[in-house]
Amino acid sequence: MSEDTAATGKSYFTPFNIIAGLIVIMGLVLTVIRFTGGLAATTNLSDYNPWGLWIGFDLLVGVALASGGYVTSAAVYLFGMKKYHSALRPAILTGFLGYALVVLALHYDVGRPLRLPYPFLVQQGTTSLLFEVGACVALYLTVLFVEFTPVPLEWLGFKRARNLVVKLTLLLTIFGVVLSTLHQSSLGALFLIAPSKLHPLWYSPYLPVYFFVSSIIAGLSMVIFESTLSGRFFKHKMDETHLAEKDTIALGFGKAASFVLAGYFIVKVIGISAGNNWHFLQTGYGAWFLVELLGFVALPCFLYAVGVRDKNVTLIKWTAVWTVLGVVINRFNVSMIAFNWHLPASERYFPHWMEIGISVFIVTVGLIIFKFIVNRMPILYEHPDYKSAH
Amino acid sequence: MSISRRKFLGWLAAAGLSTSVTRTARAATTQHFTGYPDSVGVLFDNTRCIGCRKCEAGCNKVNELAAPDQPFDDLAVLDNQRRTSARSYTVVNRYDQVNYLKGPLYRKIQCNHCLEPACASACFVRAFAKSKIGAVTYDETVCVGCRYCMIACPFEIPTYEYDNAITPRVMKCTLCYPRISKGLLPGCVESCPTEALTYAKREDLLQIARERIRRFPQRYVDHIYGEHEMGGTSWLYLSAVPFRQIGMREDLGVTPAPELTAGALSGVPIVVGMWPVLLTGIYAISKRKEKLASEEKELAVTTAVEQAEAAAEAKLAEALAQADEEKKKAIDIEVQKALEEAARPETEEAEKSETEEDS
Amino acid sequence: MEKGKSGLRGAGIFVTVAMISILSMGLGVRGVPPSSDDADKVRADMITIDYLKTFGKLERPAVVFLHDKHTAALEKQNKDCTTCHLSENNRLGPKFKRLKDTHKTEVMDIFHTQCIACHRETAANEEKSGPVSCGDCHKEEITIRSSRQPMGMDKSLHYRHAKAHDNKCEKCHHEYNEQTQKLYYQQGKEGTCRYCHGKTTEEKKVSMRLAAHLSCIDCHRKTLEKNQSAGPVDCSGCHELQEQKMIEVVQKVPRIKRNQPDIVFVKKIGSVDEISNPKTQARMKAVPFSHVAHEDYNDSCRVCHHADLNACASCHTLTGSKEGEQIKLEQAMHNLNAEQSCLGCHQINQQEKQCAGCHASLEQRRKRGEETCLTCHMTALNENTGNTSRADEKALAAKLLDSRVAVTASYKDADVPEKVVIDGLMNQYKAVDLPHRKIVHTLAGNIKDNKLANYFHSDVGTICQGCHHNSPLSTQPPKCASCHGRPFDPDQPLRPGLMAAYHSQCMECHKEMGIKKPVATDCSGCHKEK
Amino acid sequence: MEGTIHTLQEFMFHTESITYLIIVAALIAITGFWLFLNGRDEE
Repeated sequence: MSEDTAATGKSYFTPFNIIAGLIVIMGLVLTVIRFTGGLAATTNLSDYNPWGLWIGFDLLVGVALASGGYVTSAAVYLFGMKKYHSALRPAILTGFLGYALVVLALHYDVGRPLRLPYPFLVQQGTTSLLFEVGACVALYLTVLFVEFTPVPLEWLGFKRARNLVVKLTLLLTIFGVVLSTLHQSSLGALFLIAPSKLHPLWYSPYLPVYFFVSSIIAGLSMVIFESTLSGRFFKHKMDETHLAEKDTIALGFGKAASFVLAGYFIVKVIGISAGNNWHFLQTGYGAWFLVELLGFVALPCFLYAVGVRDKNVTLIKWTAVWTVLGVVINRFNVSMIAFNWHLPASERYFPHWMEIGISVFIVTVGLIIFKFIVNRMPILYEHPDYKSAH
Repeated sequence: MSISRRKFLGWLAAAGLSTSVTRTARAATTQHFTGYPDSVGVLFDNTRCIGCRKCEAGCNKVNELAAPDQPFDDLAVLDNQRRTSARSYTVVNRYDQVNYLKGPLYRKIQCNHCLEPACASACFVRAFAKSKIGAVTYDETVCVGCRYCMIACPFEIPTYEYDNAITPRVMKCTLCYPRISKGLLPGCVESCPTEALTYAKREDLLQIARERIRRFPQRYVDHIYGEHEMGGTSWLYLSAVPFRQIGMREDLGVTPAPELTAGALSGVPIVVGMWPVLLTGIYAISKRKEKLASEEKELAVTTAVEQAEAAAEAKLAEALAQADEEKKKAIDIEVQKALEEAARPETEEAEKSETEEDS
Repeated sequence: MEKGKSGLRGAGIFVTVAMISILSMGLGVRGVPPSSDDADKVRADMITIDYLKTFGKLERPAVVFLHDKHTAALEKQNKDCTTCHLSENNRLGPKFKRLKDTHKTEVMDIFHTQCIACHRETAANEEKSGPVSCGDCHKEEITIRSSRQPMGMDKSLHYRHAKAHDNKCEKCHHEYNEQTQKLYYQQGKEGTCRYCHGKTTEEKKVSMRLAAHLSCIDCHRKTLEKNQSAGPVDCSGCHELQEQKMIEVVQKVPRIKRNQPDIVFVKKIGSVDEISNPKTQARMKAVPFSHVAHEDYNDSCRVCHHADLNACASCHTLTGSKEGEQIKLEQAMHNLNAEQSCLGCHQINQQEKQCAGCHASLEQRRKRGEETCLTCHMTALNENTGNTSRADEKALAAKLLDSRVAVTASYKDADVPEKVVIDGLMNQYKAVDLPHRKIVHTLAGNIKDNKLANYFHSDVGTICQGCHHNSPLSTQPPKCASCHGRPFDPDQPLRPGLMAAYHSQCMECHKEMGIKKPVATDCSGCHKEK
Repeated sequence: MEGTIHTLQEFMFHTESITYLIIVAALIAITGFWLFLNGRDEE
């Protein structure tokens, strides 16, 4: 704890702080409006479009992008890829924050947030995939929290507690992967019940598989993306191992992402043929589908490969960004763009600016907390007292 | 057909699991459900509907819903297509261009009360339930407001009180569950002047519908909407024109909603069962790899050390051997010397003694 | 690093390829928007050019061709049909720039080269022209719908043609001689073209469609060339509903002479002793039939004579025959689903406004074994007259038809309540005064000139059955409430409740008879507010 | 007919509920079993 706040110290009026501050203020105002005026006051949701940005972005995208946690911990602890160890803590931290924020966002979207525990405490709708998602998210959030606790414990210097938790690592990791597999896929499975509303090109019995696989892709890419950012903004926080491993991580994860993308591409194509939806490719939706498939799956797959072959870390980093964007687009397609495609334009959904505002607000809160923690706790460096504790 | 049911076991009744599971499962393998026997329904016959909106009024009254913007006798409302809303469980739409010879046709929209409700399948607090009498009921005391039911419903029926900030509810036709369980008619049926709505047991309704088609083949299209759609609905429809022309989807298929998610759900236990095994396996393998690696290392080290020692000893031994070799030489020389020393005085003595004798 | 460059180049290529494919798809989506003027139009002159089907599966979507647009365009350049149609023994062939479909590529080239050439040429002369690129003719989705109406020769049209050709039947009517393989004319064997010319062209026998277009248009064209007035030569002239209505109709058309009877018995054809032979004779009483009257009711012989102009019984014998496709005389006369049969046609007549009010809500079925049969089946031929000569028979038939009362009988006004008060179930409205007698008079009045109706409503009280159904004829029919009570009685699932019975009876009838007022939804139109 | 299942929805609710119970039990059990399995590895 000797080294700290060197960066954040001094003036608190860094551009980041100012902008963040403004957004937070806006967010608080919108929050008030939401919980006094109801959904109607803040959203464009309608009886035709019960789910909007807060599900499409905050839930679907949020969960997908937070999958770095389980991907990395699986890689390091289960597949024994120790060399990626330095990616672990940031990944888990973002994962934890991600899920926490998802839950926060749900409080905005759901009609009666105080009843969120009802599915577990009052009545269990076990035939609902949403029940399964809820259960897994709740459990996984706890798992992530526990996985994360060593960090603050080290920070606060509670040796014994910290070591106890570390003992649980393997168990937690396996639980983490199981739970993630379940709810990542189930988020896709949510839409299985609406074949008459989701465009055939996106609807497929394989939806769960697609969501799961793409979550791995998102996880890998996010880790690369994060390490880039941290490398940019928190260099001073990183110890030499972290600095050293930065590029190894990019290369390794890039390679993995590339290959998973390849697999993803294949199953997507199989999906088309399984539903015999080729003819839809000629329509406007088909074109958009191809943009997603070729532009955001095949292309990054190839670019990653090139980047890895040429040890071109910059290319990999940019591809990571592109891939993450692709996953976002995919989630938007399933939940909003290709959903209710049969409705006339007048009935279609476009988010209200306040919805966007809330989403931005929540992301910002995430960033702030991330910054706070990284600046204080041993995320990007190993705590001197626990050198090579893994 | 139907199968013996065990009440849902409490969280602690794990003991009883095995038996009940096996039973249900065996029965389930050849499973086909036909819904509650003697459940009621309503048959809508659009050759009889005159578009008077009396059903809307009746519904609004018995369900004590908010008053509409235009009064119910204002038929100008029919000029635009409407859907159910939080303030109206049912609406009637007019379709002009469908059979220009006989004038416009009308269609009543409300919850179809599926035999296998998608909303019930989707709800994660079981707020929706298919009641024995046929109505799909909604329990607002548990509803969290996730609106997944609205996503799931293929007929786009459930609506939400978006403008209610504190206690919003999902709003949808209840088939007047409280009334019909008292033996009364649903509000809309009761107020229909022409019996365009027929209330009876679903089985009977199917018979009635078939008979109407048989008697007046040229009046109806030969299809009873709701007999099979989405696994069958408690509301049934007869029409003079193909149903798509009166805005009803004919592409919904006959698969009951729960079946759509059954596959995904059945994946869950498999993942939970197999993943730990798989993952631990992988873990074990990678661990073992490490172990082997480290062992090899150790071995290498020890052997190296031994060799070094051996070499050292050999050298030492050699050195020693050489050493006492030289010692021996040195001793011999000394001995020689000593011997020679000893020999010389004797002769001198002898010489001396000789000389002493002569004198 | 050399490798790196190559890799990046590869990526670049990949991107471009991907994007191009996407764009091309995007284009494929929108295609080229159809030129505004014929987008989503309905046209009678729509021809689908898919001749290549004869050579196997089409490689591209068939081309939609608007014939009148082209003739119009050609006229502007004062060109005529011969620009596109070659003539064969001084008659224009139906095909474009050729006489027969010889070979796939050949036909294809004819279309491609000729069409495009002309389009180019026209465009060159600064005139509005057709497409020259594949996708603009071979379109996936077709924005034009065909409004083509079938065309036929009715009495009036036939009369006008006969007059124009001063009754030279041979101008159109012909037979085919197998030996000489030539067309020739034979008096007294004229029939509708369709008797020989079917849906599709068989060898030595062109399809009706082709025959009509070859002969009619050719004749019209030549007549026009002589600056005489003639029928249409363009598609819409014959096949557009609006233009069909503009065709002049001669009201009083003299009978077409084709040695048909005036009044006869519908019965088995055969030698006299055949008829009197108990084995082969008709058991059912014979039906006198006024051929001359029915000629009046219908506007072409084809309405009944679907295969030839001989007597029905010559093919549809009592026990069925091969040439009658085993359809027995009984079926031929009574089949409700065949519009050529007596009952079939009569039932179609029940859809007339003045009949439909009652008949629309009556289940349509034959009331077998009822005295209604005897309305037509009037006499047993050979029981009174052993075996009579044809002449006597005809006389008898005529006599019987005269004897038949053709007037709708209803009770005398005294027995018909002037008004009926419906006060069965009142809650929000007052009782309804039903103008009962007025209704009866209207119903009866509507059909008083309808001979068919009059024959079948001649029993007193039959007409009342429209409303007072399911009970014997009587001046004191049971009250509605004696059958109709509370709705949805599980024991009578098909019987409406009282309110619905009232409403549907009034409303359905008004709807069918096209009575605009009161509107069904206007409650106070019948019910006084309380 | 009390005590019989008439709809697929009901049937699935019944089975799924039990399944979830089993899952929870299983997760705990398998962990324990893993420990048991490796209990003797130390010596």
